[in-house]
Amino acid sequence: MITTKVNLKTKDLKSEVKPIWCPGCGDYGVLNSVFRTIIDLKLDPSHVAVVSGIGCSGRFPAFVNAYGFHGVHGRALPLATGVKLANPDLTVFVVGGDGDAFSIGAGHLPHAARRNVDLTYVVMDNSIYGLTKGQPSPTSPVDVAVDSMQRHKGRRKGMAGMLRLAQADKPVNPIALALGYDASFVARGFSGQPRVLNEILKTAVLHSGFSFVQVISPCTTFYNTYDLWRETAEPLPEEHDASDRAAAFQLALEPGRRYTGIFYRHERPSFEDQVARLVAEPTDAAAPAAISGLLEQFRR
Amino acid sequence: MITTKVNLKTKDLKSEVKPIWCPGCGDYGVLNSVFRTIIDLKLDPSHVAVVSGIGCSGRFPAFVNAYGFHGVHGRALPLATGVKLANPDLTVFVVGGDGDAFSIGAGHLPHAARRNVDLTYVVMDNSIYGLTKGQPSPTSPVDVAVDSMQRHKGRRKGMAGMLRLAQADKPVNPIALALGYDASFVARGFSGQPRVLNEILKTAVLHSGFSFVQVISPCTTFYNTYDLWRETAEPLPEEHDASDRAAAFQLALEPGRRYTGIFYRHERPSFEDQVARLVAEPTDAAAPAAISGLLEQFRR
Amino acid sequence: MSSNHDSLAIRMGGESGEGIVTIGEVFVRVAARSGLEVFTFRTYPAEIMGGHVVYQARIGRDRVLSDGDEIDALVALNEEAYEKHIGELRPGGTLIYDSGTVHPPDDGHDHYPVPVTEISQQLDFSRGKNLVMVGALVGLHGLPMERAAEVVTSRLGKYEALLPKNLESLTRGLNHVREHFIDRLPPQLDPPPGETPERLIMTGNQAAALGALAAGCRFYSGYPITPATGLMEFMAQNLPPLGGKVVQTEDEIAAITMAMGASFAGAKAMTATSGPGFALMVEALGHASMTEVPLVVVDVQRAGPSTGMPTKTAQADLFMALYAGNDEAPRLVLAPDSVEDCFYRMIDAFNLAEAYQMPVVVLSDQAMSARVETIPDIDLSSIKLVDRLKPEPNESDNGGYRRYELTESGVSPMAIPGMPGMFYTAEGLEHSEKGAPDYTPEMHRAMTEKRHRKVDAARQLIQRLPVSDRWGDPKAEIGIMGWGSSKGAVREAMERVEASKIRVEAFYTRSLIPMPDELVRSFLKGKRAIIVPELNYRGMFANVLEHRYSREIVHNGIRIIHLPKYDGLPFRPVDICRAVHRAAIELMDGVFKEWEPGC
Amino acid sequence: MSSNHDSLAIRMGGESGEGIVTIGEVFVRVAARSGLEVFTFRTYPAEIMGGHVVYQARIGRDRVLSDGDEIDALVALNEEAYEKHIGELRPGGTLIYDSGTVHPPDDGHDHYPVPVTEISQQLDFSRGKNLVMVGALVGLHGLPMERAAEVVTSRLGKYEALLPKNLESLTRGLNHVREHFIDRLPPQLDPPPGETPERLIMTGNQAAALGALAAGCRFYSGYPITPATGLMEFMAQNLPPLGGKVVQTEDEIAAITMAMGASFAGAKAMTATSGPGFALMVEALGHASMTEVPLVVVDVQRAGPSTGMPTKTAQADLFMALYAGNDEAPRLVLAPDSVEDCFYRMIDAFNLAEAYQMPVVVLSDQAMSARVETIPDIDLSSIKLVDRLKPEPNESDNGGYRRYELTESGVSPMAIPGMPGMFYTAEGLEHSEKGAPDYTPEMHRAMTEKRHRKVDAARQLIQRLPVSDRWGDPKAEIGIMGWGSSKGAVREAMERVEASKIRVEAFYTRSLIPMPDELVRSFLKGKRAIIVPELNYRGMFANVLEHRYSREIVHNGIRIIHLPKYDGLPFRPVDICRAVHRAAIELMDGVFKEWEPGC
Ligand SMILES: Cc1ncc(C[n+]2csc(CCOP(=O)(O)OP(=O)(O)O)c2C)c(N)n1
Ligand SMILES: Cc1ncc(C[n+]2csc(CCOP(=O)(O)OP(=O)(O)O)c2C)c(N)n1
Ligand code: SF4
Ligand code: SF4
Ligand SMILES: [Mg+2]
Ligand SMILES: [Mg+2]
Repeated sequence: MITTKVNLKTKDLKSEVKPIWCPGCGDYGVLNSVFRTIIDLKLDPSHVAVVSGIGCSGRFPAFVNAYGFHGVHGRALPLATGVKLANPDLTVFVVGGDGDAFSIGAGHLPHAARRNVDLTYVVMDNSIYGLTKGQPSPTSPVDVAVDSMQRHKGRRKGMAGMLRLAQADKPVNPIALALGYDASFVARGFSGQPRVLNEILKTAVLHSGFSFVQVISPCTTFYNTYDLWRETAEPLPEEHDASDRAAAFQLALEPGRRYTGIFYRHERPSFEDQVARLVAEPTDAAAPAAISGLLEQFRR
Repeated sequence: MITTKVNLKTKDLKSEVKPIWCPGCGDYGVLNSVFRTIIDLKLDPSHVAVVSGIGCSGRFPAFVNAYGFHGVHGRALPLATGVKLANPDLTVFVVGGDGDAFSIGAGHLPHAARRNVDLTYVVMDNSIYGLTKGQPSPTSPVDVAVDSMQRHKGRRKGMAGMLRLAQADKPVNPIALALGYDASFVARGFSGQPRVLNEILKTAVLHSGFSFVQVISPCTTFYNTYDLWRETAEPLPEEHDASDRAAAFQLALEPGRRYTGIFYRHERPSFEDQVARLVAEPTDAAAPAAISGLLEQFRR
Repeated sequence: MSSNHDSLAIRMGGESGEGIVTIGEVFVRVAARSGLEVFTFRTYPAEIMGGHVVYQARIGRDRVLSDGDEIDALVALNEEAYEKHIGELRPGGTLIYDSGTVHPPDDGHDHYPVPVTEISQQLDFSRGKNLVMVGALVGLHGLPMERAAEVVTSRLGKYEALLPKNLESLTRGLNHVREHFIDRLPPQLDPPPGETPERLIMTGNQAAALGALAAGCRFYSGYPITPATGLMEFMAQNLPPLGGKVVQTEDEIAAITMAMGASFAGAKAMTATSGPGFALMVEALGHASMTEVPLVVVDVQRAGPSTGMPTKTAQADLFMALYAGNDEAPRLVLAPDSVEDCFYRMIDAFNLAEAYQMPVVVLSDQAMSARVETIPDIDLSSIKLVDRLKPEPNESDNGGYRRYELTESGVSPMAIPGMPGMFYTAEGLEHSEKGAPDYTPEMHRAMTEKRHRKVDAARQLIQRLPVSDRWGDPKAEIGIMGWGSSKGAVREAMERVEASKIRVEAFYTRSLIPMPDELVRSFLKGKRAIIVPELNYRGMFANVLEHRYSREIVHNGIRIIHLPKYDGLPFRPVDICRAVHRAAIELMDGVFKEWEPGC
Repeated sequence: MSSNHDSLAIRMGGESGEGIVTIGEVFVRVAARSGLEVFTFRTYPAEIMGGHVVYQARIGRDRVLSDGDEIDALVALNEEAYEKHIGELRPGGTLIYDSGTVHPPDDGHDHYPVPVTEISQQLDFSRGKNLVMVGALVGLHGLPMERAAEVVTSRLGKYEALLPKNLESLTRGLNHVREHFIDRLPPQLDPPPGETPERLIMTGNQAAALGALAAGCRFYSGYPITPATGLMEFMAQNLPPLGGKVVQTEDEIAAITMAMGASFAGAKAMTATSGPGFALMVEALGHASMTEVPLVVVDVQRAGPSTGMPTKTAQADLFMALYAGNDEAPRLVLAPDSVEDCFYRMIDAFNLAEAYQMPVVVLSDQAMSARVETIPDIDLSSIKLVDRLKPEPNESDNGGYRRYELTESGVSPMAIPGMPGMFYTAEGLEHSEKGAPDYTPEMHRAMTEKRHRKVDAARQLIQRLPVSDRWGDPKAEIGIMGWGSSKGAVREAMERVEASKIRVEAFYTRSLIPMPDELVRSFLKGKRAIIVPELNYRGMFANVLEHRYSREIVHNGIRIIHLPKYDGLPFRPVDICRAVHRAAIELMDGVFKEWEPGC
């Protein structure tokens, strides 16, 4: 983690590109929290990389004055793993939506988690596909059709059919999932509670290893759950021991409870460190001596 | 589930194609258990479909006298979902390796589980890539290099490098994973214990919904764990309540314990049933009346 | 007066997507119901909500085939719309605007201020603004009020309580223009005399989805992606009531493989996507080809590469559709060339998939998928459906069934799970006739030829289907060849070019694999230059022609003139006209002059 | 005596993969160490372990370029091997067999029974059977015992306790043949006189991996797949000690995207796969093209389609490499044509990727990747490496940096994360020079042209690199054109054809995008027929030629003769000879006779 002595302000971190998000979108809150995290931890923006997939949330990197990689849909995690491994000095944020993370990208999450790459993965979960205009996502509750019919503005006939069909799919539980994967840091925040979210993100960045942070980031246009979360979100019970994975799992399953906070954390060596142990000091590009040594093995 | 009155014998179920597996491979045991399951449940082979991905284990369908679909690597679950939805009368087995299931196919498992399609998914887990000759898989323990160096015969230099690197990856825990996904039936068997395995498979087929069965099926050529499992496998504690997901999770995490049996089961409506609720009776192919009704909506 | 009395292009622009789109959608339906033909175009804002939007409606007495070249009327709902588009309004064109928000200078156009904001304030119903403008448009273009009221009632009728206010807004807009501009109405388009022909009004995605339903599709799996999402949403709404199943999958790989599973189990199945999703399907497409599973895959092309410009159009997935796959995985490729054609090509696609037991790719595009067109009525009774060849059930012949039997046509009977005694495994490894893995050189040769033989069989068939169109002057030395949705602009350009005495003939194919070779060869006879308009950079179809017909082309000294366009927008007739004129000048030693608008 | 005194093809066949392969691997190394050149071929059994295996070694005094046409010697370890292969042994060829297990009839061949089983029983060391046979082969071919002992010691030395027994087995095999057959040894290949030139002996996968290392590759991510796995395993073994990183990813999509991330962060990065994996990479490949990230992707082609025949060879991913992708995503495509060439093309690939900031696909194939060849020594000091263009660090110029600056060559300076003040986002949406999303028609046009301009720049460069080979009679009217690993068979065929007085010239390109156009055009001059040998059905490279050089081809009446082969096996020289003779007969009105073996 490379830090700076400069006192950064939010305006230093805002890029020229104006967010395309709808007014009130939860993603603004997440963007601000990431700014706050960089400022508070005094991260040097030249050593920050923000990697994303596709979605409203995936547009994120362009809005930050740092290095960014806007990946294709669902591939943010392997992309970011490559970035981090090739340049371990960078602090790498991975950001994206619930569709990006749990649907098309679902095959990468268990592997980033088990490898324990030192990434901070911020899943901006709005329980809907925002960018493609309102289809159900893997975290859409089964009553999403009813719910979002009542709430969202952009109602379209076809989508109603989509949403109705979604009733056949039980939603995934991102926290339970991440615990199943043995992610070494598992937390939930809510973009409507910036203070809590800032704390979580800071801890996540400082955690050496893979941090999974589900951030409830409501979609004001297609599925506005601000009120629901404002009314029902509650901190994890104080007595919860965040090193107890099974207890965390139990809390994740508790019906009707909407906890925020750190469910689980457990330090173990990061992938980069493990790989570094297995790898020699980098040699310069040509490394003729080493290569010619290798060639010797093939001499007839 | 369509059954037959005929008393089937194993030889009726064996196809003309001779298994290409190595002598002693665990997959033979799994094949026999599937034969046993079909016989015991009196399934009509004409209404059985066996769907697989790629791997030694993926060769399975060709060995069974039933309908089969040998899919590409990692896609057995969506392939099988299509089969089952289009023809709910079929009993569908999905078979494949740990690489197929947890590596390249890892993105499909959470969705088959949450949809609760009525499939019996038999993951033949040998903690190694058999068909490609011995690379580590997502379930390879971190000491796979040491282990398999001592045990397996086909040692090759390059692979040693592969296996050494695998030490940076913590293995996935398939049972914990499946519980995280809320699969409605989660069990573990061992191909070296046919009696237990038969029981599990029968229960799995009878379970209406998605059944996830991890079967330890050792690779005698590249990573022989027969002795390990023979010596240490133990039944789940009798007092375990299989309807308690959190308790099941706890058991899955218990260090050093190798339980077999049914960790979790919980009946909820299957995907087909849910979809059927949302769908009308099938109309015949042309359905001109219905279509012309639709066209009316577009008349100017 | 318009330079073209038979059609009018009306562009509406303003902030806030929904408003403009509502005005446009209601207005074109009123026009259609009044007996006119319509053809629309719209843009999408960079922002998810809000942002500047254009809805363009071209309306005409006869079938409208393209967006046209310039706009006859501009409807500006805010200053930005005026600024952005006034430059494209034809000289002396019609400017209609909300006089409460737009204050245009005297710019030489015919001005029609409408106090939209004021009227809606008077009604204390700001949501009715859009309808005030619709009323004004209806009045200015002389369309019947009753038709407008019908459309508003049927489209907005579900908000019953608001209906009176909505209708009142409409009427007030209409009355305003009747009162103020009755003596100087803009160019009018009287519906053609006689009985109004039956027309349907729909988008390309809707037409394709309806075609799939009519073709007997009973399984749809897909993953949302612009601009193919509309197709999935239509299926989600309309397939289940027909007893079919729709699944929104976790990704495109699951979408295509799930459809393959369903097809294997006996259902006519499809998926639809756009370029990035299609790219993910390449492996499975080869698997469908190898296992000989009937399958329809629609690719609604968008401008790329990579994520590119999801809301812009292109015809640049052609190579991917034709060639993508490891090793050689035969497939058929169709390309509808209009909204109407989307319906019929989907019927062909399912029929071909069933007949030849292989994947059929249908190439649509963003512009065609999203635009609204009036199309002739569809006669469902004329549609013939094909089902896959199945083996004779023969329970006693256990083990004798050969799924991949080497037949003359390459097509072998396909058993459906549930049939007694016809066990086989659909095999992605190279296999014997029975489907058992077999890597012998002889078997790989035989099966490779079998798979390709099916394309040859389809090639025979395709010559007899309406998979190509040839029109214009058969004696022409200048030809135009193309595929897909650029056809409308070419048709329109041809009419104009013919009027200017240049002889030209056109050939469009709707089948890209197989190509209707005989018809192409006969078209090439006597041509000296062929213009190939394509929405891509390198001229993919031109490449196909140059390779496939190189002998005819070079022997006869035919010049292939690439007309590439790669800006995300469809062709305009003027682009084609220009190219024809340039070709004519070169061929005829300057007899013809450089093309000028109006010709 | 052999019909060809300069080389011998020895085929070994038997049950149990490992045994045969050990015999072959040890024997070819002994031959190489003795100053001979080697070129191998092997098959893979259907079973995972056990099953029939062939290891074929062609050894020669000069460089061996192909597997040859027929076999000079058969080594049969069991009856099956005798039955399977005796038909391919040339008349009067050498038959060597384990007299304990094989009992051949009198078949007209020269028989060399070796009591392998018996000897190993005498030594009470059944694991030494293979070495008994190696000893016999060494003795029969007059190779020096010391070389054999060296090879055995270095390869099996790690089982130290067993070494004496291994060496004893070797000696006993050798002694047996010396005692029994000294007066009737089979054809001998004396190493060429003079100093033995330096040679390396390795497979195509090893050569490619070594090339990558020498090119500065410091990141490898991949997913196992036959026949590319060897490349990954080599990297896993050898890249970490150089300070590079290797990740076995969860799938091929992760493999390519992880390599892209590493490249973005500054490392020279690659992945390798085979057809099915490459198919999965298509979307990401377009993303690399769009974001302009340097990247090397090796596709070791195998026979397909779909899962196909993983252990068989083909050259049928060409179209996928050239064209796959949604919309137009420029990439470069190279194809090494020998094991040696695998090394040098990887250097080019990394250099081109860095120079033009785009993906470079390298097409190898199963046969080349797995075979062992002796290759000339590599002079590392002659290798020049290229690094990507980077911007001048300019901290104060915050916000001024334009990652996608529109330059003349299309190449723009690429900042590496960590550089102060050069923030940018690598953007998969269409973008402005600064990388901000931008969908305007002007920008899409400009960026499309920029991306393609880099290929044009590479085209200029490529004419000056050794990316093509032209040899034979420049006055010939018959040409052979091709790419990839078929070159060796063509070289060998050319020598024979020239001996039969038919004039022929050949052109092989190692760069498929861009094509070395000037060189091709100059080659085409004066040709009347061009034979295009390809391991695919439809003639993909022939298609490329026909499209790209249609004018030259048709104007000059050049016949393009597809020579397709699609049986999973590499070309033999005889296949090429036959095609040349057929062409010669047709061109020369029957002056030449149909080709017969021996010509
Ligand atoms: C391969 C591919 N498939 C589909 C899409 C279309 N697509 C873009 S974003 C998106 C999902 C967006 O949902 P989510 O990830 O939850 O992000 P949000 O917009 O809600 O922030 C989809 C399906 C795509 N761009 N690429
Ligand atoms: C797309 C693709 N990538 C890679 C491969 C190569 N491959 C075949 S099987 C396999 C893994 C086998 O391991 P597992 O799934 O555990 O099955 P097992 O052989 O151990 O039964 C791989 C990587 C392939 N066939 N297709
Ligand atoms: S659509 Fe929803 S998620 Fe997307 S920007 Fe708007 S509010 Fe945010
Ligand atoms: S390699 Fe292993 S998994 Fe494969 S068949 Fe042999 S023993 Fe079984
Ligand atoms: Mg979302
Ligand atoms: Mg395995």
